Amino acid sequence: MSTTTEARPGERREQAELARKCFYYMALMREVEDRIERKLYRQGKIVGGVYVGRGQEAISVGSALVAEEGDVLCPSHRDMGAFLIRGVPAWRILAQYMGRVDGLTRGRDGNMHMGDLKLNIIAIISALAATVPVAAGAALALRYQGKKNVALSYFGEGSTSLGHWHEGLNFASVQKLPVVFLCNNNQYAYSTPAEAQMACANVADRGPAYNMPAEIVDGNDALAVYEATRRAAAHARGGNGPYLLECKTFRMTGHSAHDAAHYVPQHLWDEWGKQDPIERLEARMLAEEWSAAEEIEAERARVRREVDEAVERAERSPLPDASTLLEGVYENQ
Amino acid sequence: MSTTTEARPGERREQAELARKCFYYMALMREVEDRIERKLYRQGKIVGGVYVGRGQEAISVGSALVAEEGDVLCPSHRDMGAFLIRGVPAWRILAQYMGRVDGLTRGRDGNMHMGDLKLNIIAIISALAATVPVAAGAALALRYQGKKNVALSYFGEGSTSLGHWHEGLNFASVQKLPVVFLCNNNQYAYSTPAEAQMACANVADRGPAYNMPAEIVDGNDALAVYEATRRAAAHARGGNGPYLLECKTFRMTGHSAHDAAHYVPQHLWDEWGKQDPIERLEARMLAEEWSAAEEIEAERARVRREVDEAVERAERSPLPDASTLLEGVYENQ
Amino acid sequence: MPTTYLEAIREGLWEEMERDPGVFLLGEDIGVYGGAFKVTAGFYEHFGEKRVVDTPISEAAIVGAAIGASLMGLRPVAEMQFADFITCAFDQIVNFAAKCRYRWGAAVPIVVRAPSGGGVHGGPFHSQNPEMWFVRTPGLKVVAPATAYDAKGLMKAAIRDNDPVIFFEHKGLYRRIKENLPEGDYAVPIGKARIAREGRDLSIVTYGAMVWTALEAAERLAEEGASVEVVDLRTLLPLDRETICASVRKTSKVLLLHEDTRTGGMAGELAASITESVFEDLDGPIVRVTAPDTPVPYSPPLEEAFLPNAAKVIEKARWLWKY
Amino acid sequence: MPTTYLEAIREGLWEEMERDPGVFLLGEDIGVYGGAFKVTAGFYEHFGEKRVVDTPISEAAIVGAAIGASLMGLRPVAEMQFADFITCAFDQIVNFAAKCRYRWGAAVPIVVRAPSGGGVHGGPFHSQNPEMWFVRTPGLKVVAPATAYDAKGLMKAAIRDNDPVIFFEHKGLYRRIKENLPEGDYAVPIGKARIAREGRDLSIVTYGAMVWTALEAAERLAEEGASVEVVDLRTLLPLDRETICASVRKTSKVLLLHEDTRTGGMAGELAASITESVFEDLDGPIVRVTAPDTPVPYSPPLEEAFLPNAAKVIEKARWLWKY
Ligand SMILES: Cc1ncc(C[n+]2csc(CCOP(=O)(O)OP(=O)(O)O)c2C)c(N)n1
Ligand SMILES: Cc1ncc(C[n+]2csc(CCOP(=O)(O)OP(=O)(O)O)c2C)c(N)n1
Ligand SMILES: [Mg+2]
Ligand SMILES: [Mg+2]
Repeated sequence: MSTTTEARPGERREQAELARKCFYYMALMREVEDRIERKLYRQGKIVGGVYVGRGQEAISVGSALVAEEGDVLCPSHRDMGAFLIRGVPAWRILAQYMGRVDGLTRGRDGNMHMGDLKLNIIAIISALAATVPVAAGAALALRYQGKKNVALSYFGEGSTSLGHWHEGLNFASVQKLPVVFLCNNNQYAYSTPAEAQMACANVADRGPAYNMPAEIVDGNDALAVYEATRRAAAHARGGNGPYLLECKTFRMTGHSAHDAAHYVPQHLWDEWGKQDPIERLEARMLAEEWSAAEEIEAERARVRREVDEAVERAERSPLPDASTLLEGVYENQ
Repeated sequence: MSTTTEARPGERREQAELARKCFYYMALMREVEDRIERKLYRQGKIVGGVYVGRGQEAISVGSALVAEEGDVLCPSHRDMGAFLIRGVPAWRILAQYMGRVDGLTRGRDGNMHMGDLKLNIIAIISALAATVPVAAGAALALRYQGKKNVALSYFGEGSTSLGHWHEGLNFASVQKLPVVFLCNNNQYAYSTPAEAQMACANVADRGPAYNMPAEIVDGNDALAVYEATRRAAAHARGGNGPYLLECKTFRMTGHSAHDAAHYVPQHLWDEWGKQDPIERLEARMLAEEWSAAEEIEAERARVRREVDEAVERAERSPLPDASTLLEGVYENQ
Repeated sequence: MPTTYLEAIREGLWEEMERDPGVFLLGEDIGVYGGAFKVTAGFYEHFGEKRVVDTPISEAAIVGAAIGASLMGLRPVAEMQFADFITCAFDQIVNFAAKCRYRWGAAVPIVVRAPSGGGVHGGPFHSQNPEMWFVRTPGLKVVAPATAYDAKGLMKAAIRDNDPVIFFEHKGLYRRIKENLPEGDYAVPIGKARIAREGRDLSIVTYGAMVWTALEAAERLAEEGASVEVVDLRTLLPLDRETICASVRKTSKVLLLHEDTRTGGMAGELAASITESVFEDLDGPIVRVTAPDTPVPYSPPLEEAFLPNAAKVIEKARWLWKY
Repeated sequence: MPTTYLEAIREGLWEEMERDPGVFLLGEDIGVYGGAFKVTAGFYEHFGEKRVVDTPISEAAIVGAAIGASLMGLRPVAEMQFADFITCAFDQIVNFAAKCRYRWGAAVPIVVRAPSGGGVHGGPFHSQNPEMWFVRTPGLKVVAPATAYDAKGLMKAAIRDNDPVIFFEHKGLYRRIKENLPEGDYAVPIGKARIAREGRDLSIVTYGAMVWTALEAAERLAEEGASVEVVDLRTLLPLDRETICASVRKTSKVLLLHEDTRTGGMAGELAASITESVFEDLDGPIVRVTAPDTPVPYSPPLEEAFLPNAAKVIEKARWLWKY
């Protein structure tokens, strides 16, 4: 395994490059989700459930930037960053939310329930953690096919209560499969705080149950998530079996767009508000002189423009025709 | 919590008494199961699946002797001792195996798939670990009703792979329920060795995932099982939440009566053959002078006689009448 | 003051909890939050955490724990956040709960609440009507009220019942329908259908939200001169075959309607029951109006095309009436 | 040399594994041990641990992993040790596998093998016929072969199919029936029923082990002068409605037979399909012969009373014939 700490020429440039990428994708994710949650949903242009990753952008962005081409991603409902990085254009995600034909599911499903096998993204189903054993199976296939790839399996801390989660981690560890299990511990599952979800203090405390290396990561630090995912993926890629990363973060919004989250005590909003991953990265970029303030401002403006255009384009996408209702339940139908 | 190590008058007598009880129930269980597996099954008098606890008798016997009257037992398919101790007569167990009306399920189900709510024994279903959350629910009810009782939940190491197991332990630990989780780690699940079942070395390694105290016990030492269960039950009874005991043992027979277990390497039979829990207890009883050799022989003879009579009585129990087929699917039917 | 369907369920739960200290609730986010649909809002404050148990996300443990508690004499009511997630508790329901009594005489008086149904833009995993997984499982009882009156009365009956009951409440009805409920305690017997509208020419047999669709169709068909009877099953298991057959004997024509998908749906069981019992009374084919055999799509035009509605019922009913 | 039903399934698996390196097996005790019923005995030795994966006891992970691997282009065949335990993998099957293609166009070419059926003294949890949980779930295919020929041919078709297939193999047939199979490769198309016996007076529509019961009944009824046609469905979903209706059009009388319990069973869907399509051709009620609505009991006299048999079929068929 190569270590990342040794100094070498170009490292500063690479770091700056990485930070700028993280910043761009986090800003883009935030902007797209803001439009969804605070505009399109309220305008009635999105009629179904809306779950966003506000405050958690560093996790999907920092980790998905590690993924190599053949790696398989199984994002959760708060991991839009993974789609953007993988090359799904923002307008198609917006079309997905609005139930348009250009959404990844052509209107058959909503929000983050989408995938694209050409991009190696597997679509979740609602039932939490159901994708965890599926990710293990994808990893098994990668090994079977002789590929040096890994699967990234994303979920929230609440999802670790489900039987599917346990079976998936157990199966992956017994089979020594190349999976990185990525938990966003945002401390709530809907209204349920983590301490009503599990008796252990950390999701990482569950690693030993599978003899799996487990690590706690600052989930609001994109670069830390990137580094940890790199380590974990290298471990898995090297044939050493799965790895569990717990990214501590906070859900800076309700469970879904209709939830005002009155059950969250004010002090948590205050504390975690100061940990905004985008602002933190911006501060770091300025402090390390990776980017100038104007550059960052320009990037923000670019993101807004991009999303303006994406919304427009998504709105131009038609709703599906009712005549397509019966298509595609089976292969030849 | 009272400690058990301080010497006091009468302790020797109590120990001897306990040892004799353990011996009796283990010998009885062995004898009943021998008849089932090696006689009645081969004679075609038992037509369904036969799973026995040969070599593991110390676990159900040592633990069930701890249970107080209002405690709830959820035995697994190798825990006949628990039934015997709870007061289910051997002949009714034999009748159960033979599908007779005097079996606890009156012929509706076979082998250890039986229960009796008057004795606070909950019947398992086949699906492994399904009883684990049920045991948690029973414990919840005990607390709800203000009782100072505990539930004993039994399972094999293979059953810990199931989602139900995880959900049950998680639920019990979050709710701090009075449950003792009792694992018989007999190193095989059907033909599957423990290392193909889990990546961790011990089931007890899974305790921390639930912030649950977990202990490894010599599962072939009835007195050790007794002591450990006492500690665990006291912990749970005291309102401190659940406790996980892993009893290391070995299944000295096939998975079921039709399985010759060729997959078990000879050295394991040899090594564990020397650890027979009945012989070990006998040796201890002699060494500690808790019983004389003749007393033990007499006890064995008594057990054989009892089981002779039980078999006879069970065989006299009629098969159920076909006209009862439809009864009891619902309350008034 | 008229009571909504949702409020009726609340009242049923509340009154039973007041009546019987052994009744308690468990589920995800049902306590402090009051449940995803706010059915249990205020319960936690009134009854306390002992009787309103917020659980981890563990449908199997929720139902399993309910079973265990019921075996000890309590009366648990378990909430699935959406009926769709009942698949995660499937083994507990169909193998544990359903078979206890037959196997060893143990009563499992649990209620599993399952908010089901489409028309709420929930997509494939928040819109399903999974009643048939349970109707085919002996040992369970399955109810699906259509009215506020029945929702309350069946909730009470379900809680008092000594067998496991799957309680399908239609999300689309929660706030859409209301009616004045009688003062005081009442229960609606499990296993009894109801004639929602009397008629002579044709019977529509249905349940849940589709009862309203049937009534709307019947009203409009009446203008054309057709006298349509609407049978609201209320309970799907055990099935009230007598009421169904009596209606068919009277009208001689029957249309079966459900929101669930077609193949393997409730209409099959109804068609078989009818043809084996009152075949000679039939004056025309048995007609089905159901959702088609697809997952429930999310986008409004697709979902609208997916769901049965009055127009589709009218078209088929008219054809059958004229047959 | 005649091939048993079990051996036919083995051959189907073996030949497909030889043909396509993407086909692999996973399940409990299927490797070294060769499976609870020895269906995969010798596979581990021949194909190695990469292609014969012994798993922990985790039905959900088994099916979930199969889904994941299939999405990556492999062709997994997952074994449930008994069909009864499929309840533990339920969500994976009905929500994940069944809906992928419709939602996002992703093929899930998995086969889930489910040894089902009674008559083997297995009791309530080793004898069930749970096909209807899947027949009611759009997106799945469900097969239930009755003969060794079909067992092999449908296994091949199932593995080659690009949709998820639940493969019910009847435990009672494993070693009970045999026939000479053709040399060389053949597949039996999914979705096509078969006329197991031609007749003019009455159709028995059935599948799985009950095909043999129907044939036995038909044979004996022939002695009384009744010409009974036996339709072996082979595939339950998608259903070959044409073949069924053609048979009913010919005979005008139909008896539906299955080993599964009655309410919500396959006979319902068949009755509805028949009455809506060929009602005018019917010359008598549609009659069902099924197991009663109870769990499968263990004790021989109870299990015998529970299972449909030729005598019960003959009695009902004779009544219908004379109707
Ligand atoms: C099996 C199942 N049960 C319940 C739900 C309803 N539900 C959707 S999201 C959610 C909370 C998830 O919490 P967590 O896993 O921590 O993820 P987060 O939303 O916090 O990112 C719940 C209960 C579901 N989707 N699936
Ligand atoms: C959900 C489920 N899957 C598979 C089986 C089949 N089965 C019965 S016992 C058994 C092995 C159990 O192993 P373990 O839990 O270690 O208990 P042991 O028999 O060793 O005491 C298996 C696989 C089952 N009963 N339930
Ligand atoms: Mg969370
Ligand atoms: Mg074991």
